[in-house]
Amino acid sequence: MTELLRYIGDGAGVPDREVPDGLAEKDLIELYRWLVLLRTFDERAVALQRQGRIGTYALYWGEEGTQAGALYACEERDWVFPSYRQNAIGILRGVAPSTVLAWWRGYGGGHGFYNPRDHRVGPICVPIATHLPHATGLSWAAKIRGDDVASLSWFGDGATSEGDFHEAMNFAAVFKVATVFFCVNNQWAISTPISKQMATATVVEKAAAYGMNGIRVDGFDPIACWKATKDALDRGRNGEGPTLIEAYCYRLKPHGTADDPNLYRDESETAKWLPHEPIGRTSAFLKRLGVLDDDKERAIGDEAKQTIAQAVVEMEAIDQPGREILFEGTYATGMPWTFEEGLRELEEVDRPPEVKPLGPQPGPSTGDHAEPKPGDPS
Amino acid sequence: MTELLRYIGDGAGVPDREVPDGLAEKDLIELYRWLVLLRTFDERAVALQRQGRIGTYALYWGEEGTQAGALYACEERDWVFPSYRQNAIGILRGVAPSTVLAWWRGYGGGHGFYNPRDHRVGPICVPIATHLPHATGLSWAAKIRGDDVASLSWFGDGATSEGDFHEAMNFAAVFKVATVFFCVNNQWAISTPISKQMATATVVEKAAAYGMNGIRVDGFDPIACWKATKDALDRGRNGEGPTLIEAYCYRLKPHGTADDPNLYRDESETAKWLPHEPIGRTSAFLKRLGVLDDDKERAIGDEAKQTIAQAVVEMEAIDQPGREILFEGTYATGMPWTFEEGLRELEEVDRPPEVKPLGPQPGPSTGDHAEPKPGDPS
Amino acid sequence: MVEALNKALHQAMEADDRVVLLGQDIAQTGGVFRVTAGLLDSFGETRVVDTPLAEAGIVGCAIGMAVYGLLPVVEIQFDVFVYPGFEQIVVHAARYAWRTKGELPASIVIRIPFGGGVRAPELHSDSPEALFCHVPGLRVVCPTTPQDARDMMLAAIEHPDPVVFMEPKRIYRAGRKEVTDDPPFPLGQANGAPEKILSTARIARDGNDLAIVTYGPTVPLSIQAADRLAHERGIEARVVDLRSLYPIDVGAVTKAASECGRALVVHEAPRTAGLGAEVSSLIHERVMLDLEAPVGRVTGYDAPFPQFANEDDYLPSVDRITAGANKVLDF
Amino acid sequence: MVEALNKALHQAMEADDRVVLLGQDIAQTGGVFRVTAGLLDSFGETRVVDTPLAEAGIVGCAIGMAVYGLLPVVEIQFDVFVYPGFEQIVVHAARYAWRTKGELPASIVIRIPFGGGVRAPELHSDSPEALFCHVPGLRVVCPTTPQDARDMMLAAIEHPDPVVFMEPKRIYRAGRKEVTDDPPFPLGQANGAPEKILSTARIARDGNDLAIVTYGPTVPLSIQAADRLAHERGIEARVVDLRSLYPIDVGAVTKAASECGRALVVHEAPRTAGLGAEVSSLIHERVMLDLEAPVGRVTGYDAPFPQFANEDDYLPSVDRITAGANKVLDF
Ligand SMILES: Cc1ncc(C[n+]2csc(CCOP(=O)(O)OP(=O)(O)O)c2C)c(N)n1
Ligand SMILES: Cc1ncc(C[n+]2csc(CCOP(=O)(O)OP(=O)(O)O)c2C)c(N)n1
Ligand SMILES: [Mg+2]
Ligand SMILES: [Mg+2]
Repeated sequence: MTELLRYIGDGAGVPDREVPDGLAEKDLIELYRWLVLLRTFDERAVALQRQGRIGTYALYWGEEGTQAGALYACEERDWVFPSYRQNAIGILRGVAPSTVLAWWRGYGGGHGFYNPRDHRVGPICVPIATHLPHATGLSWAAKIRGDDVASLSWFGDGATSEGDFHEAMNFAAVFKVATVFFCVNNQWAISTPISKQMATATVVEKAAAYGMNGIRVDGFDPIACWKATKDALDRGRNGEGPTLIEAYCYRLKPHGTADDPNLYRDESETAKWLPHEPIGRTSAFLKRLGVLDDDKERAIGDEAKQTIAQAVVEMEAIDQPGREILFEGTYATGMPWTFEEGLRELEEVDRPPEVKPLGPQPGPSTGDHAEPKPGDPS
Repeated sequence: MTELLRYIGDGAGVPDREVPDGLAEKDLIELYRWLVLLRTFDERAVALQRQGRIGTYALYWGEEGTQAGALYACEERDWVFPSYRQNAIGILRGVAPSTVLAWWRGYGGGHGFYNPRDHRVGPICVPIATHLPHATGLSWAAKIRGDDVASLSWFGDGATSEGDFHEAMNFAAVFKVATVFFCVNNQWAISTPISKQMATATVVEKAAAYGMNGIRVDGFDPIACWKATKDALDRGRNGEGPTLIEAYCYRLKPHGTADDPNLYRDESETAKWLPHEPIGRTSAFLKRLGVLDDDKERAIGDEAKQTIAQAVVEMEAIDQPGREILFEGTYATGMPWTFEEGLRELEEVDRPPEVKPLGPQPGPSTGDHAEPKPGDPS
Repeated sequence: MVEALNKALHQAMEADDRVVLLGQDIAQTGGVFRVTAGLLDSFGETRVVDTPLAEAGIVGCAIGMAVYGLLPVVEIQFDVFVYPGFEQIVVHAARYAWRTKGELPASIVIRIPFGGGVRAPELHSDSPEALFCHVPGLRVVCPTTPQDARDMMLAAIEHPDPVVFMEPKRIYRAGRKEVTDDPPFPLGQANGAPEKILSTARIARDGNDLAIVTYGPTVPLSIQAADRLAHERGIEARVVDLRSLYPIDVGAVTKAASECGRALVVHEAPRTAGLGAEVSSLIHERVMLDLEAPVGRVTGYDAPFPQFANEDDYLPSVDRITAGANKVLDF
Repeated sequence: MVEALNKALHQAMEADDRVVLLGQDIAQTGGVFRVTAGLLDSFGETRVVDTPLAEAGIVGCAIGMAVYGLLPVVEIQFDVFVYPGFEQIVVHAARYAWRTKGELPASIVIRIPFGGGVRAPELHSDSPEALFCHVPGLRVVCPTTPQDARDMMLAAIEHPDPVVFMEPKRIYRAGRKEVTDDPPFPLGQANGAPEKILSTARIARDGNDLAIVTYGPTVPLSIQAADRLAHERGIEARVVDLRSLYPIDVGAVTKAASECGRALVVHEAPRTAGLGAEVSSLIHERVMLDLEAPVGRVTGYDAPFPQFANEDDYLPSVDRITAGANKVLDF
């Protein structure tokens, strides 16, 4: 099995490696700030779901390093394409956190969506692996235009099974475009372990099938994620084509707030992976380096809490969009007559109340879907 | 680049290898008979198309070894799934050659279709790579039932780009089923050379991405095709899972009768590959072995001509199917009322004459489609 | 309905060991909606299979299994996720019988939980059934009651045709009525019963003033609207639950429309080229002279299914159905 | 029509260097139908690209290119081969604008040569247009004349919405009429013209006794049937060429139906849940009281497109259209 690229040791037997070139002290702090902001968002979102203030939510607790590390290696002009698992990545690129929360709250239009062009962040992608060809196409377009713009997409171990993964990888390799396929191998696709997903021991060994570079990193190590991405982007910009990065980690939490992992895995196994989670580990690393101390750590934590608390206030201040939102934005040039008729029909009936999130439900369940209670009004 | 498995030398610098175990003299003759029958069918079909007696035809001239060699390695109970390029493979398993000709003649129902179960031969598959999951599923089903039945599918170098290739390969590897992915790498997908199809130098190196065995053979050498397939099937039956075989060759002829390769490739390059074509080479090899002589060769040739000539007579004796053929066979339990209404509507109008094949057309063209002359009635 | 489907799968797998289940997260956990709960324990992991995440692979392998002689039942996790398998369904599942002289149908069942009303994130609430109805060679069915769910699932598995089995997820938990234990026909020796079960409509409410033709999640809503009409204006609406979306039970539909003189079609899917258009055309074509008013349509809009806070704006509601009915009545 | 499409692509690529072409065998050879002939020579291989054999990859990459700001035009080699790309079209191309507050539409054109009548092997003759009409967020158009082909292609490329551009392969070579050189609007500064061009129907033949609503390959056949009706029974049929399949020019359609009092819809695709159902419903809903007879439908059958020796049995012919018209006239 391929070696894992790793920088952060465990402060005991496993030694730290020297911080790679390109990450100055201020970068390390900024990267840490990103990690904390992502973590804070995620924990707050889970709490909001528990309180019935947003709907089913796909948490990423423990995967912050794969997100912040990779993004930090990108230039502002580079595009990134998240899946539902990287739903909050946009907040590191200027998307209002309240917009992401509103998306999970079930709001559309200007409330829950952002303009990808403003942030070079693709929309949150729900259908598995379907955003990979977009990342390929985008960097291909940049190449056609002679622009030094790269792209990156995140996806899971399960996503590698879809045809779209294969086609996007192959196109990227054939047209030698500057795109990074960042696979977050958390070893689970809902209830399906990677051993049932593929017959290979690693994801990274699939790179060779496309004539593509591949590298496997410790997905709980944000520095390793940064370094692998940075090198991949450099190669891409140099005309050496795409790279597949496998960030090997473990899904430390349920698939989503509606999922109960006890149905399908041994959570004592999960507990063994817990010490590897990136925030504590990065904090300890930075403290060993003397870059971070307790005060600074607390300040960063407070700042993040403040930001997300503010976002919750903003999200909750949003009124349910009007009925016209059903039709807005679908077509560029106004509304076809079918929409006008639809609006007219709607005006003839009393408006139903806003659909509120379902909130937590009792009983075992799985996947994206909370089990409504019997007799639930829906 | 991986070595090519090859048995048949060139009678000069490249030595013959010893015939592998499992191929007795009678097998060599039988295999040669198959090659000749396929070749005879193919050449006759091209002639029929030229004469306007069948429609656009996808010839396989030069690829007989990939077909006969692989099929000869299969047991009668094993299933094979052809693409349009292996359209006549069924005739080696008891499908009437006239049925295949009738298919190209545009006949449906019992005229142009066969029952796959009677021959363990899948229907001729037109949409690229879509039959691969069927082969995977079939051998998986056999495994579920505890039956010692394997499967094999043929497809081209271009087909490897489709998502269905990827998904079928992955499922086969994950469920460790006894199926053989037989890729006929003739280096062209219509006008697209393999260099534009993939960034790898070979097809076989894709096997590793699925944790699958792979082997690369000389696709113009039927013995090598046989041996690779035999070994793959043996492994599959032993529970060692699927194999990807790359049969490296060259498309010696146009993509189909409507295609003009001069539009996109240098036919002097093609000429260089011509001496490798399997029939002449196998004949010479068998003669060097003393298994074949001129008389026997002529007898086999005559027999094949006779069989196909008879098939042409049979095909031409088929009357155009009646209008009810539009509806027959679609649903198992009779016809839904929509069909009855359709038939009634048809009975009210004069029946149009049979649609005859288009025949050869002037001017440059490509792919599956003959250019109708301007003003053509259609 | 979930329990009824589960019961049907248990019974079918018990009766015929050629029945196998394939899907994402269906074995170990019993599926996102728990339709396959307990089946792994009863029938083992060779017959109840958690597959890799690839719908074309799932449907394609199921077709290959059917060619070999198994009877695969495939679960698509949510409506929209059927699209990666769309090619396999259209070019193979639908045409295998036809392509083999009718001798080798791709006898698979594709289960698709569909529709909105469950407060799900983007792309978990679509209603793609009309797409399958437009593809020759498929049967498309949709049960509304638990009893129908059980009976139709048994029929779909036993029926040789490929069946797209639309499961209205919004009413998965509704109607906890008991389902009979006895199968609707002797399993394994069906004798035409599945064909009948899969192709007839059901009168879900009787009446002679207005025919409301609908299926799946909008059946209970249409009944409520009918009750309201009865209460508010003494109009008795007959609610026709299509059950079979292809082929449509044209006799039941036109009989209802012509006896009532007025008709309304209701579904959740977008309007244009939806099943409502087909039902409306059939009625007008056949019994226009019996009609006092044009057939009305109450449907989803020709717009993407909204984020869930607004889904009740999008979905046909009792109010909208009643308003649509009143328009037809007051024409 | 092939030359007209080729001319449009030349003009669009000349006018705007963001226009790029992707497809199988379109560059080196100019495409199976030669629609892209000569473009490689004029614009080079970065803008006219032979892609690997993977339709989801092609459509998906085109969407990514559009996100970056290019204007990709994709060729699907034959109708049926669009299905591997169906998921990308439905879940992304159709919803990108909506998902980005209307600010970032996936401005791509997907060219699909479709329909039968060219004596092709299995699965080269389908008519899937109704599937796209049922998917909110797409525009679906189909030209019939060379002039329309040129003008609509220019409009489709310039229009920000994703456009499924159905090309009737049976009449690719028909109608060698000259096409104007001047584009229908100043390229690059369209000012609403593309919207108009892409959403209006065309009266292909005038008349006041019967409205024949159709599009693509059945337009010339409907005109022939109309001529025959005129000759045989003095009936003047108005032939409405829809041009825009979604949204339908409902004004033109209902006007024709109500002025004529009788209407017939004609298309090649299967009947159930086809576009004919939608047109028929629209007419009945809006102008039923003006009708002397129910709207008729002459369509392909709900059966797989046959092997080509029997395709003329399947396809709507002048005879079938005339018979269908006579039924509506004699109702
Ligand atoms: C095409 C498609 N099929 C099924 C699903 C349902 N689904 C949502 S998440 C998921 C598992 C994804 O696993 P993986 O790719 O490993 O990513 P992770 O959730 O672990 O981040 C599935 C099956 C989907 N969203 N899209
Ligand atoms: C899904 C699909 N897309 C496109 C086509 C059109 N087409 C027919 S053959 C062909 C090339 C196939 O090349 P390859 O896989 O190398 O097989 P070969 O023809 O060389 O045997 C193409 C693009 C098709 N049949 N199916
Ligand atoms: Mg995962
Ligand atoms: Mg090839």
